[in-house]
Amino acid sequence: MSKIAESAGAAVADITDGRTIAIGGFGLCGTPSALIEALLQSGATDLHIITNNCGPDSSDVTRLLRAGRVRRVSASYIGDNSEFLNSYLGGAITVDLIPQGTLAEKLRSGGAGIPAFYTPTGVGTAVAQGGIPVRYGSGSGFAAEYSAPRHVAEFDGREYLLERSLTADFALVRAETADTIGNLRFRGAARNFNPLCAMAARVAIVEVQEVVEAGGIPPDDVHLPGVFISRVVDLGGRMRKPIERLRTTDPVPAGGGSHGL
Amino acid sequence: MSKIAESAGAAVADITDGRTIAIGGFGLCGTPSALIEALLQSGATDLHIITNNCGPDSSDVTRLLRAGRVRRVSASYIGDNSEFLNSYLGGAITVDLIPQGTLAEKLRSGGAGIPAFYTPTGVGTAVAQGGIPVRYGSGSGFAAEYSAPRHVAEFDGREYLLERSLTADFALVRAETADTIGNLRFRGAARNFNPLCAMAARVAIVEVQEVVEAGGIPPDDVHLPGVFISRVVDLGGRMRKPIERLRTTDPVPAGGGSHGL
Amino acid sequence: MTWSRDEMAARAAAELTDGQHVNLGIGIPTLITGHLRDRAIMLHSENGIMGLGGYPLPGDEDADIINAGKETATTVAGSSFFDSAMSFAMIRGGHIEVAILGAMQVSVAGDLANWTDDGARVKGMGGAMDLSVGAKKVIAVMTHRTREGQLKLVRECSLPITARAAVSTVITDIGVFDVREDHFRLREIAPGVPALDPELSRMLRPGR
Amino acid sequence: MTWSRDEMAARAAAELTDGQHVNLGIGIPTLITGHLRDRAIMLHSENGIMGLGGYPLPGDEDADIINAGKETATTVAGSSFFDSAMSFAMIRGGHIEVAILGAMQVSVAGDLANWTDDGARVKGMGGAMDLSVGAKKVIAVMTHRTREGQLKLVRECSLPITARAAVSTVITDIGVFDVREDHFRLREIAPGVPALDPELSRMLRPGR
Repeated sequence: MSKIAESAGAAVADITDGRTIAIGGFGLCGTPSALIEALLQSGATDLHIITNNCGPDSSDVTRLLRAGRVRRVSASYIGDNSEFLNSYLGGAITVDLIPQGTLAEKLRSGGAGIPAFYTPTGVGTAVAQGGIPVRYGSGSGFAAEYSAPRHVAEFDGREYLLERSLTADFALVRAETADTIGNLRFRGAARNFNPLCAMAARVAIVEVQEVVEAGGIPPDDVHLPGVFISRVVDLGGRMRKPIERLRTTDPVPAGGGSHGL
Repeated sequence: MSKIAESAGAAVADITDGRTIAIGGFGLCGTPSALIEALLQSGATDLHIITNNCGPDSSDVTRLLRAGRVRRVSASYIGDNSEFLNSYLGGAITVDLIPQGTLAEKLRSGGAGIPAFYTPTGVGTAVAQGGIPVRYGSGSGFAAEYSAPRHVAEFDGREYLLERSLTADFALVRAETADTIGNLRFRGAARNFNPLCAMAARVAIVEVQEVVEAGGIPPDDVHLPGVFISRVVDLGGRMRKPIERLRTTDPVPAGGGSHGL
Repeated sequence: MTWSRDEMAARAAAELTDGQHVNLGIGIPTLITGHLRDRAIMLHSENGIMGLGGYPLPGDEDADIINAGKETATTVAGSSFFDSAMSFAMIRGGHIEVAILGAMQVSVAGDLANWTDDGARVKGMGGAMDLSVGAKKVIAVMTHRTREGQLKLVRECSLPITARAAVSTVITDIGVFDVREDHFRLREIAPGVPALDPELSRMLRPGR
Repeated sequence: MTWSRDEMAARAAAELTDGQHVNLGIGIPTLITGHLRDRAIMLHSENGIMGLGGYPLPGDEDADIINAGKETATTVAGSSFFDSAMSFAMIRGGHIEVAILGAMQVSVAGDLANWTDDGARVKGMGGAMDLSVGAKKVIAVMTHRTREGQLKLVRECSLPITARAAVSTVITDIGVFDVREDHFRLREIAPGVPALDPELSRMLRPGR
């Protein structure tokens, strides 16, 4: 029962128009480039993309947008990206702006069968009150649609707002290693939203740097169990890992230490 | 900033009467014996224990009960344990029976700052309607107090009930390995409720088989980050791991295979 | 003749499809493991294992590897361990294709009663309510009568409910019944079982 | 004289206690890292790191190890990686002792505005709302005036709010202010700063 797909193209072939797709990654880090490229090639359009932030103008998600394939985006941030910002402000796409922790929790809850939860995040703000522009009028510069207010309830004397969970038809995610039945290990901060997107989707597709046999990942070391993964695309060591902002430091002067507990 | 405690006794010394304590483990598996023993020695009483199931009559948690130190238990199951069952039915302790998945989620949510969530578990049952005996009259055999009904709401045409999250003053948990700042690794199915109890507590105390230096656990391999742990008790390889139900099989006949994907 | 416990387990195993993730409850369902040799089935254990194996060989017991019945166990290739919140995220989130559970009563509507035999002396529901609500498909396995002779296939459960409209198929000692909202459909009858009890026959027809 | 950006960062670092887990926002707060050498402080990065270090040496860059500002980064001994739900569980659950955030406005009540400069062209709040609500203590670091000369310490925020009653201390270029519900308490003034602006002085007294 190997889950290894023939190719990235084959893995995304049944993603039809109008689907909701959760895409892992934080900017360029941990983003499934090969799968997004395959989605671009597939021609599927009118997509609702759920992804934390869309990365810079050079990102793969931006290429989907530029090709006119994105109807709606649910994200915590669309700055650093003039294409997304202009499409949003120009009324070409609908955008749900969601606090990052709430977005992470919505995906995790969606995958865990929890339909809604209360959170303190956003109480007393436009998230709770509604009124964040969701869609702008075409070229008008004015919002044509605003986010809806949230139900607010008090528990133990503190206010919380109710958030609905998110699920997706498909997830496109990236991991470092998979076994043949989809058990995954991530690497460093490239884990981020990837496990959560996979959990929230009906069909989760992962691209990986390497594939090992079932049992090749010790059971204590699996980051995400294969039960959440439907298809594995083996990039065979040819994974592209761009760096969004390269920063380095001068060698530490003699006697300089580091922080940490 | 090492979190290594001098002893189990020192680690639990500030647990005063009346506290709520989340205890990890599933029956005897992954249960923090040394810490419970220390709690028994400390004399703290009138305790509210949150633990999935209380194990058999020989369990450490049962010793706390027998010593009269337990006021209330929140658990998913108290069968297999005549002491707990008799104390409950005899009116000596108050018991909140909570579906296992709901209990796990209540602890995880409590630790994650989510005060309440909706779940499908228990809809249409005594959990939603209320009426599960919480406390029996002393020796009467009749319930003197029942569980409260839950608020039920509909999302997308399906009913869910609202559950409040759980937090604890202290957690007593067990892991296999800790580093000096409390990063943890668990072993096998002994993980169970341990990370969740630690997350839900204001002060989480862990007993471990071995301690390594900070950095001794590769950052990708940490199961529970040390930010959730306040104190580490090093059992130095002398961890007791009792087996609740020993079952073995005859060697597989030649040609016999196994299941699995 | 009726099916033995082990024959019921074999019949339940035949309901499974390769590639599925399956949770087996305590009681007759645990016997199903013996009928899964060479099947591409991953067994889920609510205490935090995907890829549960059989019992260990003598000498190979490991206190940290137990099943949901607290018995020593093993794992198969491709298994994983995780915490209880993740374990029930799998269950509640619909990622477990099938749960096969023991039952005290199942109604024509698929209502399941299996967590307490009366309302006054409850011991706790463990993971039963989560499993019966969360698994994509729930199969109940039980003898069709209690030891006292009462039918366990019922119009409406008299025992406290574990979940409403949860069960889709009931495998009993006399045959396989599919739940059809207002009646049972007898899909298969155990060889040599005589005519059904009139009370049970009535439940094979729609309505009350 | 007023404090430079780096002096403000140093002053903010002095507010931290060894043993704390701290999240540093983007902008001036990122400069604080340079003032934590040999401090027993663990830095949390919202994208899934506890134990963030400084920038890597040239040649040591790793695309999989970045900070919340998407810059290449390193980790310290005892660090860990985790997913975003766990990262924000730490934040929302009150496990991060201090968040030090940049700000556009802070009110006497501790209301924080730092996620959008006007309501009509929003780019998203990222993790700002979670951090300001979840961290046990929130310190804001900002110049006390905008480039256009408007006070950023205010009676009531005119910009969209990130969180209500979130900030306890504001470190500015002219001094350190504690939030006192209906006024600011001037805890420390930068050396050589002349008399405070009358509008700001009024905010040091209770009431409107």
